Amino acid sequence: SSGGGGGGTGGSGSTSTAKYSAVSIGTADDSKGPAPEVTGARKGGTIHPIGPDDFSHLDPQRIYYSWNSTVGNLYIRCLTGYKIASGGAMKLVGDLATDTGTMSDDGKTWTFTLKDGLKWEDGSELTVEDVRHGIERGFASFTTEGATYLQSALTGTNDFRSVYKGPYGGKHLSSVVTDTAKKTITFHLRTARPDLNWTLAMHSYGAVPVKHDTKEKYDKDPVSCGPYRIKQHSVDKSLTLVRNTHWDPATDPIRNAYPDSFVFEFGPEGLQATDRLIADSGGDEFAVMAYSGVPAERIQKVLGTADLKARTVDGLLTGLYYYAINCKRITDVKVRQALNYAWPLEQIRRIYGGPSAGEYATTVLSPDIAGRVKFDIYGKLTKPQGDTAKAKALLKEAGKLGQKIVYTYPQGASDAYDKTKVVIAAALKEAGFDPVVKPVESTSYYDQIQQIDNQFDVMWFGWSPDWPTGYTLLQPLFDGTTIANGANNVSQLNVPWVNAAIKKDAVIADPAKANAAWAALDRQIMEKEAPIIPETYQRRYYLYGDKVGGGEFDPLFSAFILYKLYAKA
Amino acid sequence: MTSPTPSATTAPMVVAEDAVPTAPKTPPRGGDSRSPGRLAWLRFKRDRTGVVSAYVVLVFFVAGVGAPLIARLYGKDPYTTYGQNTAGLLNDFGFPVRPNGGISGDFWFGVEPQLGRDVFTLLLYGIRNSLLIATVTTLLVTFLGIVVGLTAGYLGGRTDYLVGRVIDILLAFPSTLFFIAFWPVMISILVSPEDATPTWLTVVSLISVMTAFGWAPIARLLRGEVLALREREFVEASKVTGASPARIIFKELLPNLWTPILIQATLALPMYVTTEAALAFLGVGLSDPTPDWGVMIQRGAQVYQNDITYMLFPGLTMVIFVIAFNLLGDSVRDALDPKTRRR
Amino acid sequence: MNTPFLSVRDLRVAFSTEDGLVRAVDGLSFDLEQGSTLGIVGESGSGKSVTNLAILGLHDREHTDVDGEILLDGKDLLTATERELERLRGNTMSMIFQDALASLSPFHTVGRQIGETYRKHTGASRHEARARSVEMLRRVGIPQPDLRVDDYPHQFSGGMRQRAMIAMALVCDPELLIADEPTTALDVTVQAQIMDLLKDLQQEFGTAIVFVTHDLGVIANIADDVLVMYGGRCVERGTRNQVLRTPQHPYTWGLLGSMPSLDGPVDVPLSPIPGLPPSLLNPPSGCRFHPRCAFAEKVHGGRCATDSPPLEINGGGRGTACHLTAEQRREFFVDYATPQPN
Amino acid sequence: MFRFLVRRTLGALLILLIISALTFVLFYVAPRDPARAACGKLCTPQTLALVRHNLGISDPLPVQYWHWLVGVFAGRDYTGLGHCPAPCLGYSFTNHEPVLGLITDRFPTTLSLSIGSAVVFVVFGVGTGMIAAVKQGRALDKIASSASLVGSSLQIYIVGVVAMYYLSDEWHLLPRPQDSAGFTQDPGAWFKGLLLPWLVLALIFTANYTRMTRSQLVESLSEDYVRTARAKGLSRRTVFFRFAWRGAMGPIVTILGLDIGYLLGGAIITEETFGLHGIGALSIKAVRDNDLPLLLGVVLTAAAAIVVANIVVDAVYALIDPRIRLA
Amino acid sequence: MSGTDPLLDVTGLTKHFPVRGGFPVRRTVGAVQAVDGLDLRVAEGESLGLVGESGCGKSTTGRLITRLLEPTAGKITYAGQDITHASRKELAPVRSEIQMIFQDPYASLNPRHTVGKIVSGPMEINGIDPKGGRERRARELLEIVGLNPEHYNRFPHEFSGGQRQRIGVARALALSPRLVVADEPVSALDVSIQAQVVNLLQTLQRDLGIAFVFIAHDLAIVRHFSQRVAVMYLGRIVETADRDDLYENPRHPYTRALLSAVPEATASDTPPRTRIRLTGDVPSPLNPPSGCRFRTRCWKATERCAAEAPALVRVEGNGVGHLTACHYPEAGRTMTSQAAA
Ligand SMILES: Nc1ncnc2c1ncn2[C@@H]1O[C@H](COP(=O)(O)OP(=O)(O)OP(=O)(O)O)[C@@H](O)[C@H]1O
Ligand SMILES: Nc1ncnc2c1ncn2[C@@H]1O[C@H](COP(=O)(O)OP(=O)(O)OP(=O)(O)O)[C@@H](O)[C@H]1O
Ligand SMILES: [Mg+2]
Ligand SMILES: [Mg+2]
Repeated sequence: SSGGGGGGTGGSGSTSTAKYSAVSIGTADDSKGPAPEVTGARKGGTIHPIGPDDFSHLDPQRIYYSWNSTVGNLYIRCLTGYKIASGGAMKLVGDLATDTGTMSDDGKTWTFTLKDGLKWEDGSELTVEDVRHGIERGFASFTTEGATYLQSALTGTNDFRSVYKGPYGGKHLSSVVTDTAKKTITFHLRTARPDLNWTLAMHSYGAVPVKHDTKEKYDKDPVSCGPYRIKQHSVDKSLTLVRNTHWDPATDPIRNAYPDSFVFEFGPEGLQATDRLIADSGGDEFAVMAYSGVPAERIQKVLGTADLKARTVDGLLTGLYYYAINCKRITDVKVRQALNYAWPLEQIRRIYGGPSAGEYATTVLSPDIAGRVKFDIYGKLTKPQGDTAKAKALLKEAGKLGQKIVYTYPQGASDAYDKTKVVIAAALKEAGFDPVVKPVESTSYYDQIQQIDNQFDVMWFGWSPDWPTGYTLLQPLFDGTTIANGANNVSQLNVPWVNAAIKKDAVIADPAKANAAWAALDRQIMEKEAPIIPETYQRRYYLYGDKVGGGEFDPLFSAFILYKLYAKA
Repeated sequence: MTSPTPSATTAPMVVAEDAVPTAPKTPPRGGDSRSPGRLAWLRFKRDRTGVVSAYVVLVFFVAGVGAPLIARLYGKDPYTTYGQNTAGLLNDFGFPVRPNGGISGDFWFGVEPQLGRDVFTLLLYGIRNSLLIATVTTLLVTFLGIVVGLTAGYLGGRTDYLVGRVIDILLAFPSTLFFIAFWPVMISILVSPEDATPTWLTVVSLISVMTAFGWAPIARLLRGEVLALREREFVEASKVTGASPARIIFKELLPNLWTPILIQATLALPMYVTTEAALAFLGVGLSDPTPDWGVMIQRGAQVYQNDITYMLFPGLTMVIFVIAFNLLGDSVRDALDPKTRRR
Repeated sequence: MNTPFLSVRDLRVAFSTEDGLVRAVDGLSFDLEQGSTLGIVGESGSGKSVTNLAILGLHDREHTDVDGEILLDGKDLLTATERELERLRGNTMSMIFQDALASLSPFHTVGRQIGETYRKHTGASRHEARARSVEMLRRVGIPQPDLRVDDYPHQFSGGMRQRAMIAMALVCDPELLIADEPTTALDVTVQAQIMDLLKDLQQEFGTAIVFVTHDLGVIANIADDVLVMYGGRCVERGTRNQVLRTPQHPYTWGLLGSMPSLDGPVDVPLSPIPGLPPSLLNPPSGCRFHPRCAFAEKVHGGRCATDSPPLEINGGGRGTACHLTAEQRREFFVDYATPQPN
Repeated sequence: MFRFLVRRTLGALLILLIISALTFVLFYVAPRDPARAACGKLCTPQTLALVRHNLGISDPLPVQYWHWLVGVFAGRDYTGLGHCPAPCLGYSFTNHEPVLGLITDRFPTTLSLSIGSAVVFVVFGVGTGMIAAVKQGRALDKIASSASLVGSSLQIYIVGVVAMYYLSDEWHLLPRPQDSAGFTQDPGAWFKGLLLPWLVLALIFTANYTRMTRSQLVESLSEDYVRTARAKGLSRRTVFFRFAWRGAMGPIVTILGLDIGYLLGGAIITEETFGLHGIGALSIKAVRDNDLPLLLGVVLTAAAAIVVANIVVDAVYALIDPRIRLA
Repeated sequence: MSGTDPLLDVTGLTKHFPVRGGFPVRRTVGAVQAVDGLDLRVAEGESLGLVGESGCGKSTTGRLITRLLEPTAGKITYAGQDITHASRKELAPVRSEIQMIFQDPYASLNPRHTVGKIVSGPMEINGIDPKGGRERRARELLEIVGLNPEHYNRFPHEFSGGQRQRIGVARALALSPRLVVADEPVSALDVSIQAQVVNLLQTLQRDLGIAFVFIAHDLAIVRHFSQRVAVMYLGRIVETADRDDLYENPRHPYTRALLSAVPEATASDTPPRTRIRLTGDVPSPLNPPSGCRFRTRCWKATERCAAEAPALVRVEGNGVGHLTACHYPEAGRTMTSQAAA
């Protein structure tokens, strides 16, 4: 089975580096270790990733955000994982499992078999019990930060903790079955999940040793089954990982492990980290920018200087940045469409740093989603500065000239939004709206916009999918049945045909068919409902030090693929 | 503030007012009477540094007050995103295309990176807003400080004790932290979520919070002065004739406190300008599109590697303003308090 | 007789201020023999302290012009280097200031402040200096000196502070002691104690003392010679008896007349000197006292307003600077000394 | 002295208590929900309630405050995280580290930054102030005075950024700021890492001290007791240092104490500018993360630094000036 | 002064300033006994001199009489009215009648007010509208105290000490007082100026019939100014008598010592006075000696003096109204008569 190829080139095409990853499902052969060598790589040395913030969690079950996953890659292993080829093509392969699993019962039953020779950092064997334990921990009261797809699918309810309270009561989850040989694990789902193999690649479902589980405290000192183990962690300052000698490369199709250690430094904001890497001295030759990329203020300098540019990697962030239109308040589709026409994408992107900052978005599905098809209903590629005339005409047609639009964005998170609001307000005004700009302090931003009775009309938002299929974008964002306080359907689109389509597409067992269905739904939603204004597929540039090799952009977690880096002599 | 701007407490200690200059041995010359204020004015006029600084400061205030007029004559406004609207001003990265930050006959101080507004008018309006905030805060802080300090100092006893403890708490409270933690909250409570936060409200709340923390040092200082002053015999003389406490505080004591008050105010105003800028650095206060001096400087500090011009204008003007105002403050102090005169 | 121990010749001290030149002392001359006391009296601002500071060379050199000669044991202090002066100060000549509290360092113990001078000039050890301090404190009559030596000035009473000042001034057995109003701020009982102390010490060591005051009573008590200053000049000088019993200058008359006394008639008003002390910035022309002098018209030709009267010396250091003739003076003094009902 | 310390300490505790209560109340007035962050992307009301419970913020406000207070004085038990011995400031909402540990972990940087820059600005400030006072009115005085003015009008986030760029990155004159090396571990690296922040921070403070020193000295040089000291025949140098400077010291020490107090509370802007990991950076984090226990911790640290500085200043003042009686 | 009702009658007047301390909670731990059981009477138009060493409580007494301070105990009767604890309101009618002149001519005038404002202020406060307006009256007052009425718009710093003291007098006169408490009105002035001001006050007392409580530490001036004199020592009156009686026949050892310490500007050939040199300092009012407070410095003190505080009574040999608080009064020879002899 193979997933659909990625979409063609989008955006204005002004950047030569535009490249989209292909996503596919690998075979059992693909799932065999060791990982292909990186050319020119050398063993030894230390890499210094620099980032503004410490990882919020190290406990696999508490990891959700990609930031945490970049490091999770080094010590967490799940049943499946992504094997990333040079250039960014991704293949879902078996990581702990021998392959990407066997689906039966129309997606209601999934079975995986463990590889041989899997060990924990203390040398003890990693068994299927440990895999199950990791999954059961997802039900515990303290693992509230992690993903919940599997839990819901296993119990058939979002309130899964009322069904099962985690492994600490001494009971196992009846829907997860392991064999006596401790080699295979079977999931019996209440609802069909044909893409469960993708789901299981999430670090939230990483294995945890039954013997060494320290519950809440596991977050401080997790046990590694990957190539590196955590040696020292000084919260918000540094994190040191060293080789896990019990990791066997032969079991791992995904990871290389060239440096002897990784020493993370936390604190420097993007600008500072950039300046340090530009300076490239005092040990920073071995540094890489972890997660926060080159900010708009330095893009010109970095891209304009040849030897700096040579030390960058870049790629599009997974997912989509967009403006959610509150369909509960803006009920007239024409108004929503007018908003789409009016939105000044070009001005916004210039504030972000111009073409290098990303590509104009026209679809809900981002280019890295399997099966995504590109379209441009509102002419954003031809008129990225906004077609205010067309918008005004539509607005007039709807009889809504002078419509008040309360626009909100998180204040204090980035200066850029403070600036984009200026051009947005100007464009809306020109299109005949009455814009009201209402920034919300960033610490409570999501709280406020995720209230179903909020008072905002247009809300800045971003969504990155948890795995690269249409489901992970369209379902959370547009399934009307999920609308609730705190839910992600910020547009509060609740249209029966969309709800039905999502329900139907979600259980299509054939990946290719499913991908096509999602792509079609994407277009329909944008055309008929216009619940959001897609903004950009953002591009991010990372700098690495002169002595760092193997720099690759992780299409999934949008950062360096740490395990491919190596330190030059 | 934990900001390295000179905080009120680091202000040079003000020497207790010595309103009794050595008596001239000359019998008063006929005709004009020389009030202490007039004498100070005469002394001030002789101080060249002071006069020059006063003019510089005046230029800033005139620029601030006359910003709309100047902008009209100049033909631009600080809100239009010229660079965004007109091709050829900003490059793909959002920086000015022309050298020196895009300085040209059209844009005297260049074009703002990214949004592409006119730096000259932006700076004018920024100065206008910053000075407005700083001036009003200074006035309020001084006023509150006077009322509380004088009352507490004069009444003494329980009132004084209570006020003293409130001051202790305020001074111990990490105000910068308070600002960044609670100021945005305050705004969100005050404004209905459907309306844009009016700029005046931002300004008012900014002023109120700065005032809430700012009055304490002044009140404490004045309280000390009053404690010393109220032992002076002229206060007793006034009491003996039956004067009420209010009269004593405001008619007898207050006129004698103008020197420390003025000195404090001249120290406070540039401090609030820089405090406001420092808060802007931390993301608290005015934000685009409202022009603000501090926000410009903060922005300048980010883009200087590509566009040093954009840092230079707001930065230099602020340095000049702060220096001029400090020099002015020194001269005012010298004029009012000839004992500590710098020769 | 040989040259006097301290000889001040035509001393002029002027301060340049923003308002102009202040001639605080204007041609002052006097001599002082070893072991004797010169009392200087005069109103506030008449230049007494300025004279004293000039002798010790403590004036601010940058803004002060000092002219004339100050010979101490034949050596001119005005031309001496700062080094030489440092060696003399506190050693050969020392000074007691009026405001003892302000003049003693609040940060150091009394004992240390006394001993410091001693160590500086004798090179004594810390220990010796302390012993010397105790001894000095004992000598100036401070009870329990070995305990009080470690006290700070603020722990002393006013009288004790003044004594400590004296102890400090005398610690190196100076030959010249300048006392600038050392008792003015003190109670009469304490004042009496201090003056007795000074007299005793003088007797013991033969110190020459310049004693400044504006209280003629104090002068009568302590001085051998008296110099009356007015507006930066000497208006009259002579022995104590000469000046107090047969004063020659109308200003001295005025001073005497305005002092109430414990005997004498009570139901008559005092006879004050009318008017105000002169401005030194803009001193009156001629005799500086003439605007306040009741006898100025009596002088022929109105010379008082134009000519400055020279200090006529008539033997034995007796001198008066007044245009009145000797007969006039005798006549008017009698008039003056008999108080008239107002 | 003992009595003074005890009394002032009690007073200080009271102030801290009030400040903690105030912070608590203010925090809850805010329409923020610290539980949201720990609730994950797919947050359900049930999970949210669970998180609230886990964080201990489901109780009524006074109860929460009471628990917190008890924790400070008697320690507190946390399910899953175990016992937190007194003085327990609780666990951070975001990373579940004990707040006290986080603060003590950050404190060395802040301490190094404060004390180091204090040394620099005191040496330079007082030095130039002394020169200015001695050379009153002369060229040297004017130069020192105006240089100090320029210094005081600079903003750390400009000077810091520009200095870092030119001095470290472009010209390689000074090492780039970093604080990973503790003084005890590697004094050399510690010194090199903090040199630039010290200098920049000091540049801004120096001015104050120059001006203060100058004016205090000018004043104390005209004191009667200084004249007395000269009348005793002491040399100018002795008079200057032993008497005049002694008299000028008090107010300078006061301001110094308070400045250090403020700096110890976390130099937010400085730490932000140089990317240092002190209390200031921690404060920002606490605010951005809605992390109440941490916020309380840093607020109290800053307040305590100021309050303690006040006490120390008063005590030191009493040592300098024997006229002051402590009570 | 018996027979007529005195204008001011003070009995048992006491002022203790609390001293706070204690640990750990601050409380009152003692008291400065600044004034302790003081009896005074001032008749209409009479001048009472109050002398004593520094810190003996003279100013405190003055402030108590003018009710600037709240008495701890005792009673103050002014013109038959008990004003001991009168509030500001109750005091209002009396206020104008009791005025005060202060010691420091620099500190007692508000440097920021013009002379006119200083002098007319009291009238304004008390709502007094003299004929012709307040300004005219103020100018008149300036003239009375010997100042040029044109100085009305000048500021105090433009005047010399003596002139300032005159302004202070004018202010006190503005309310036409019947009693003026003068707290060392001339001690800060030069001798020549001192005489000017004393003369002025004397004239006023005579011409306007104002009663004075004249506080001074200069015995000679008091003798010159007051009809009656009270000598204070450490918060108590040790002796009070008519002027001549007191100076010629001092009975209390302290009075004697005080008188003998006054330096006199007589030349040396007059016979020296019998000198009594007191040793030591005034004890602290915080912890005054038991019994007779003077006993620690008294050459005649016995155990009785420590045990028993002597009452202020007319001891044997005293004239009418001459009261002495001493167990062992001195024989009635005076030094002045001796000197005159
Ligand atoms: N540094 C100075 N600068 C300018 N004028 C001065 C200075 N020192 C003293 N004077 C003036 O010199 C005159 C004489 O002052 P001096 O101190 O000698 O008076 P004095 O006789 O000691 O008075 P007093 O009795 O008040 O001490 C005064 O008018 C004073 O104002
Ligand atoms: N407000 C006060 N609080 C405490 N003690 C006081 C207060 N006012 C005066 N005293 C004390 O009361 C005593 C008497 O003071 P008072 O001022 O009456 O003395 P005095 O006789 O006027 O002295 P002087 O001649 O120095 O003016 C002194 O020991 C003084 O320290
Ligand atoms: Mg003098
Ligand atoms: Mg008094």
